[in-house]
Amino acid sequence: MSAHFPGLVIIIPLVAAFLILIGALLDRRLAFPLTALALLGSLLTAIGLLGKVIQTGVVEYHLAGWAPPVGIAYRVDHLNALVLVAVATVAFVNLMGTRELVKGLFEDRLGPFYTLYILLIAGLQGIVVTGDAFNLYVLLEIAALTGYALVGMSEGRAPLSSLNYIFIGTVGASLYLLGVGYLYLVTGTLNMADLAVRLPALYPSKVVVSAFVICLVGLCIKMGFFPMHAWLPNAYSHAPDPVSSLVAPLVTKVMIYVMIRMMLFVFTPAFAFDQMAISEPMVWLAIAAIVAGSFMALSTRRLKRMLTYIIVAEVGYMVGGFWLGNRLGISGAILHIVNDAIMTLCVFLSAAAIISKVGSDAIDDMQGLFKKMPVTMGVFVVAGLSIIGVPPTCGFFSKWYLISGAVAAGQYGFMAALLLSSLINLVLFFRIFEIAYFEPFHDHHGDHGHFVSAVQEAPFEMLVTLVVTAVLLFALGIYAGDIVSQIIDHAIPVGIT
Amino acid sequence: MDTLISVKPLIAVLVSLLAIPLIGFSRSPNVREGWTFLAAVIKFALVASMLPAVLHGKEIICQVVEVLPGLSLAFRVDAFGMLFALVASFLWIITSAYSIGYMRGLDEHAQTRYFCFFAVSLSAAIGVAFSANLLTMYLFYEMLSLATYPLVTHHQDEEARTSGRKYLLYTVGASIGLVLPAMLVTYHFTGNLDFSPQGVLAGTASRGTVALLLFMFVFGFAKAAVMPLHSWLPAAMVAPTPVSALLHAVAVVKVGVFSIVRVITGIFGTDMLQAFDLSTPLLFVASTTILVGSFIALSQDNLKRMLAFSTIAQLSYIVLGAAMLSPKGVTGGMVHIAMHAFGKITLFFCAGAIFVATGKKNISEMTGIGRRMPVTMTAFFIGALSIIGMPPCGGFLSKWTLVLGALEADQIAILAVLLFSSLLNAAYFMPVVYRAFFCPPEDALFEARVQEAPLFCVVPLAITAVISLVLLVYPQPFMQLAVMSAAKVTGL
Amino acid sequence: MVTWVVLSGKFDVFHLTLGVISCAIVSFASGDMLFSAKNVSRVPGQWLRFILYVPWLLYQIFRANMHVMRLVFHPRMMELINPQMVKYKTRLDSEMARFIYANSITLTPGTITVYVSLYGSYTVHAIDDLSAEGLPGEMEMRVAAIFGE
Amino acid sequence: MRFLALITILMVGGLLFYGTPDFPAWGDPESPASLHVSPYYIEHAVEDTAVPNIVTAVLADYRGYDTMFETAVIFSAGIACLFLLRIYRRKSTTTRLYRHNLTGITLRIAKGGKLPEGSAEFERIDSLWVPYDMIIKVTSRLVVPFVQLFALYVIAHGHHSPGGGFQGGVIFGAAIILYAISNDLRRAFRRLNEKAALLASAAGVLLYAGTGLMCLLLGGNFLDYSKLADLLYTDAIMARSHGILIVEIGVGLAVMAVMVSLYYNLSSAGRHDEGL
Amino acid sequence: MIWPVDLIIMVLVMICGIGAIMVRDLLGAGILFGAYSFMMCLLWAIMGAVDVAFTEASVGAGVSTVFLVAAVFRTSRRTKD
Amino acid sequence: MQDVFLYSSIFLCGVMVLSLYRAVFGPTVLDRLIGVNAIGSKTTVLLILIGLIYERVDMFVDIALAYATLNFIAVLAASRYFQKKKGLYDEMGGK
Amino acid sequence: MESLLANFLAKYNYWAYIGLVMIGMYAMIAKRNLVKKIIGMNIVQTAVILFYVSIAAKKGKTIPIIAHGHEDTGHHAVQALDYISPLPHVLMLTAIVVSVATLGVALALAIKVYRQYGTLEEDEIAMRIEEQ
Amino acid sequence: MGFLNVVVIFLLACGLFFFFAGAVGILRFPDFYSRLHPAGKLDTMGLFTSMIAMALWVAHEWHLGDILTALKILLIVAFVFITSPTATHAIVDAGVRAGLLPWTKDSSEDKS
Repeated sequence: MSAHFPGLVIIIPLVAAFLILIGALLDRRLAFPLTALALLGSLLTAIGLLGKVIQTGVVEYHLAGWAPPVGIAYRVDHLNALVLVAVATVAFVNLMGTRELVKGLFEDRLGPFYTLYILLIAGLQGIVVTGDAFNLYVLLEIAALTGYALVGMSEGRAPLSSLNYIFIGTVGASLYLLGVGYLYLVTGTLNMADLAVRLPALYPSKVVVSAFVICLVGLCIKMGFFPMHAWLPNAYSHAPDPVSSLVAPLVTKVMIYVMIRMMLFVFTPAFAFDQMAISEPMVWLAIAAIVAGSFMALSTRRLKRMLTYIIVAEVGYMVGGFWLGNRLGISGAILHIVNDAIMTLCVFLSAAAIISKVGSDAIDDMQGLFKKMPVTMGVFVVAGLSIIGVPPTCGFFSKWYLISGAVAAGQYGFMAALLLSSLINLVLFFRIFEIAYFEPFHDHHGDHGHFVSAVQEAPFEMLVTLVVTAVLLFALGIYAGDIVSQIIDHAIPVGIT
Repeated sequence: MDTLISVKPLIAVLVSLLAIPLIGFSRSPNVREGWTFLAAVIKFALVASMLPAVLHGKEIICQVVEVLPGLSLAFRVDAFGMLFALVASFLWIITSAYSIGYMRGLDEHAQTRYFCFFAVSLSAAIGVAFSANLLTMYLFYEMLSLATYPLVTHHQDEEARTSGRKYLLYTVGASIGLVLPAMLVTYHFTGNLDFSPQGVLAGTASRGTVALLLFMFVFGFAKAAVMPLHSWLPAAMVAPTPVSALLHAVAVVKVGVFSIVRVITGIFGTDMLQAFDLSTPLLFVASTTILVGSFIALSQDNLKRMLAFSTIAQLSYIVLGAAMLSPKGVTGGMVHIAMHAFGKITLFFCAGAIFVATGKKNISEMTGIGRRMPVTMTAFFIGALSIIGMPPCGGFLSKWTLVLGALEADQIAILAVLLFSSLLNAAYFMPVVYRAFFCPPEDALFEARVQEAPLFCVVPLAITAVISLVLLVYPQPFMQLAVMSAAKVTGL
Repeated sequence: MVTWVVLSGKFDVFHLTLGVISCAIVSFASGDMLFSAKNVSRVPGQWLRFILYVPWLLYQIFRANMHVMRLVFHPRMMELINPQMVKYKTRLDSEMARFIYANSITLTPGTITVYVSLYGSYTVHAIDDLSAEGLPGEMEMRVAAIFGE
Repeated sequence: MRFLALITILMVGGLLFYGTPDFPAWGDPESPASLHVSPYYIEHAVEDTAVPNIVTAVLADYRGYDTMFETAVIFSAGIACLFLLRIYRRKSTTTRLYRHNLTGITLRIAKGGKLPEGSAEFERIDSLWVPYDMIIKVTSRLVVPFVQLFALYVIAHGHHSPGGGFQGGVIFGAAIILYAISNDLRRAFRRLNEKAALLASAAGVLLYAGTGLMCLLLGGNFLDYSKLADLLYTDAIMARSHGILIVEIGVGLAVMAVMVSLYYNLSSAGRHDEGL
Repeated sequence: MIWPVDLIIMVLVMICGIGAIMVRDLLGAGILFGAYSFMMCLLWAIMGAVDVAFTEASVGAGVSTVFLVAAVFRTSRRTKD
Repeated sequence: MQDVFLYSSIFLCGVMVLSLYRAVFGPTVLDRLIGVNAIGSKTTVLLILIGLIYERVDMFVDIALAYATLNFIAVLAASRYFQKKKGLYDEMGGK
Repeated sequence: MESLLANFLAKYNYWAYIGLVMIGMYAMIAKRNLVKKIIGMNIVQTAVILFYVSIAAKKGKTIPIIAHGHEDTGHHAVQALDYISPLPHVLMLTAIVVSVATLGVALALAIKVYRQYGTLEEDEIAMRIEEQ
Repeated sequence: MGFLNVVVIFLLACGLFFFFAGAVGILRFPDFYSRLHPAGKLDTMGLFTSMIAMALWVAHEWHLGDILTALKILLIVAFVFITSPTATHAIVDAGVRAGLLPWTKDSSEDKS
């Protein structure tokens, strides 16, 4: 059975999606357990896959039994096994944590919600494992479509932001598709490994150059990289809470993964770093992203919005780290994908818990929360510390690699940007902590007229998941060295020093 | 050099962390404080149990986990760390006792939280003391910054908020902004960050880089309150007095200087600094801090603020000692950690006791208080003498060693600074004592009932005062440890 | 079924089976639309007569086209045409008959059925006088003949 | 805004323009794209799968995985639309409108009220007034079954002529949409109600994925239809062909249902009472 | 591969596309978008992509136009640009 | 004969341009609808002509049929709009 | 000049698709009406499809359905060069499906926006948001 | 086959001519209602004739497959004959519902 792991990791959630819908038509309560079961299966499979990859190296899976250039193949190496586990973990944890919230928000449409949820996960996992450039596009779209729907499902400004998200996301995906088309035009194949073999002979061609640029631009749009980030804060901050805690950790990270995959394994590093010579501008853009994201986060007084701006900055971290082009930087970027996924999950989940209890996401409404929700706030503090980059938490270690990479590459500007953003994050989070800590608790929350004297801890299962994520943050931090040496080192092509 | 592998350092660090759930979930205050005491005693016992081995010139090593290639979370107990850990863990016991009196006396809120974070802070302090490399040290350093934040802002009012902000911005900001990159650059040059007696940076970087790094480290450990980055310390005096006492006389600020000394000796290496002739700017900075801090202290009316500026000045003695790069100087600096700790904590305890008993904070309001609170003010006197460096107290010893060090290093200017600052110390402490004992009390100032502070307050401060005295004649473990480590780092 | 064969153009067993299945599905799903239960018996005769009607209709259509084409290419088209609405009642009864009639009107000279009311009153748009005059005309009779009304 | 747009599109255009001179000439049979993988498909499709329509063969077999996700995409679009728009609240209108088919009189009947005698001649109408248009109704009556048959034909003959599950499904869905347009939404619901549509869409995709799983259980890789040979009593090649057909049926079912569901939701803005 | 036809249709496609976004009426835009899809379908038939043409004929021309009209029906026809 | 078909299709394209004029510039929406409908019927023929040119008519017939069907549905939907929402200009502020 | 013209003529399909991408993008950025934007989005997607189909095209070759017509005499070897490349067609089927799915979701969202703000114009929506 | 060719070409030409006339008619007629006349009729007719022509051409070899194809073409014709008037009717009905006034001679004279 383990030979089928690469396929199963996608198929389990996919098949489950349809079963969930059918089940939910029969009885609404079936939706959640089915989803949980499927995601658990997927998670276990992913972990099994990771173990297998660590033991035996790259695993290939030929769908429909056709060998790669003809058929579609899955190719699981260290890189995507790692990201796969991260995705599955985030999905599962978030699912467990948000059960009550979802029940409250989408009471009458649980079936569709969970179907979309699990399809989104299937799509993202598919993106991660697939070894076919076009298959990736399809999966990209499935993840995006479900994402749009989930994001748009909330009152207020959510539909509008989601619509903008659709526009920009579609342009991004179309550009990616165009890039793949350009590559296909000159090589005649869509398989990534095959492309990597056939491309080097064609590097001088302008087609390859423009394919590269188009792909990159498309992916940058999808991941919300700095000049193209405009959709991200709106979409994520207006989304319903259980959704933003799912989408925010995963989608941008998976896109960054795609970028890394395309750059390292389709366009080889020799092309991406040496011939194109865009490392420098990309790093500068990343610096701009970090600085801009941080300052925009400073300028807002809304919790979720602030967090989304932080995501903009984090995307800058990862992209910048990758484009440093040395081993340390890339390791940092990959490690940060995993870490940031968990971090963002943690911070968004606790934000969701807070918002669900307080009834508002204005930072000023969070007075006295340390007293009322000690556990939630504790986890929030841990997550905040991780984002700031305080040592035992995982955020520090990826930042460590990124900065080392920057030092090794001589990009002191990037280093400065990282440090600056850490400082700003410090300010951001402690601003919240101060309010939650110093200001006495009010029964009435400002002009909302929302009577929340009943503010108390989040539901038990949410607390458990929160604590679990917080522990994960520490665990990832402590085992960062192992992760890097056991997995990430093998994920990066040998040529990169 | 023998090394022992043992998990004792790890346990010593963790013991107070483990106590947190116990403290946190205790139902009654008595049980809670019982746990605190127990943790403190166990911790001290663990630390002390390692003392003989260290005194025999051994090092105790404990590697926990390798977090980055060539970098692991590791502990190593050597003489210098031992010195600091000994001071810190011993004072925790005393401070715990004092806190009980203080907190109960003032009927403070959120005492559970207070004790929890106190325990965390201590863990962090011991962690810094025992850390084997810069990374571990950084980890605990940050942990300490964050754990003390709730303590500093314990009152949760507007003033606490602003000073808490300042505190964090200075300490964490500087450490992220300066130490982290410096650490990375070092790592980039050397490939590891272990403290080694002769420094790891030697021979890998140019003079300019080293100077830059030195600058970043010295200012980055803002807890040491070197001059431009000192202003958090007076601000942090809004904390409850035991906090000020332990953390701002012992743990926090000492962690700062400890880190600086560690970095100077363990990363840069005295030889290299000497070779590159980088001690002068360091000395200059430290001297400036001493003098300016003392001058400012002169003009303070609030007792705790005055003590804070005094601390700023005194801390720089330690930096100064390390920066002299001579064995005596370094020894003096190290010993000063212990001496100053006992002296200053006595002073803080006294200030707290006065506050508990009378509610007074300003010196001008304390006229004649010595008659009402003789024990407290006597202890204050002893502490002040110790800080000034007058003979009957331990402070004399460390200052004397420093002076010897200055002579050894041919730094006449430093000598002058030391002496002049001692004068200044005397100038700002003595009026207090004078006013307390010799001026007639103005009746309007005190209610008739004012008596000594609660027993839990008075006993600890008496103990520390006595120890300050004792240290002059029997400075043994500290002195020996300091000499050992100084010998090691300076290679003599 | 005949339609299927025409569409398919394949006569092996496999495809014919598929065809049968498909036809079954369609007649199950929407057979009621095609054959209203009322007048099944009269359907074959109607079909026959309808087929006879078609050539005439085609002829009419051809005439109509010539007519409109003349209008289109006439240099002074504006003067020739005189659009108008004509209303009248038919005696046709069944829906199908009305439907065929209406469509025939639309296809024939210069007229378009605008609206068929519930009780068979037709509103027709005619492009010029000539078309308007010939309206109820022959066609109605012929359609009526098909359905035996 | 306009200026920004111009600049952006000029940049994008320039980017696309930049690569174009190096393209092989349009329609060049020797272009690299035509020389690497696709010849394999062209030359081996018939022997591998016994399907002359290469596009179908590639679509459902060689790259069947793509197609499965394509179906999943359309499925998720349907669910997404439902999820976004559907309003489950009972409708708040208290009156229903009826029209007497012979006189054209419109009756407004309050909630709970009853129709007068002879209600067979009354027809419920939407609140937005709809004319009585016999012509369209009759046409749709004639056309719908025909179109449905055509759709099934398209699905079944995807092997030999253009078409396949997707197109057939869309056409079938279009037939139902036509019915819904020419009559009204309520009648369309009587043919295919919302739950049935959802069920059908899920079942369709499940049919696809289930076929794949079946192959997996029979020892092949996912979607490897040749392993179905034993189940279908044919050899491996014909099994592929039949596997493709099964899959196409699944796709058709799903697409049909989703199209209809999308139409229901969009045209009634999720209320499912009155449509276009 | 009938290049003259191809060229003409291509021009028509462009016109339709520009028309669809220029028309100051959403229903008109939807209808023109349908025409655009018709043209596209034709174009693909010309280029020999029968399956694509088939799909576009059924999806682009038919269903998506209906969807657009339905959406416009449920919202508003008004547009300022 | 191929040439004949080719020229016919070119001619047909030319005719489509004329219809397109109405579709793009038609003063009212219904004029556009007429234009599009006209284009649709021409396209059906054009599809079969293309099939003839490729000599694979059987493949194109299906498309043409589907095309005719869906064109019809689309036109019907659009005209249905007016039957439900009376008034051509009601929302078109000003015009 | 000569070569430029020749180049142009040899690749007009590609020029056309670039033009369409530009048109679509222009609509998406400059137009303020949401439905217009949706249309623009779809135009971009179709442009990409056009590009792919152009890749597949081969001059003078037949459609990718293997002829097995009436006069066939058993299976003759299939010459890859005689048929238009099928792969891009397959890909584009998927892309069309994706585009219609996107269209559906986008329209659903547009309806939702309209339900909320009563308008589809972005600037008016911005005004409504301001008012709240 | 010369004769058949001629017939086919003739029919095709007729069809094209009808189309052309239809297009011109759509352009030239003054109002919406009158435009529908050429659109509805001439296009149908053009489609009819040209389809017949093509069906003939396809079926000229009398192979079964070809005849079936031709029949399919005729099927399209039949289909169009049903739907085209309906579509025309739907449009014109929509026009009436929309309140579009028919153009008459009087109204144009008033304006000019």
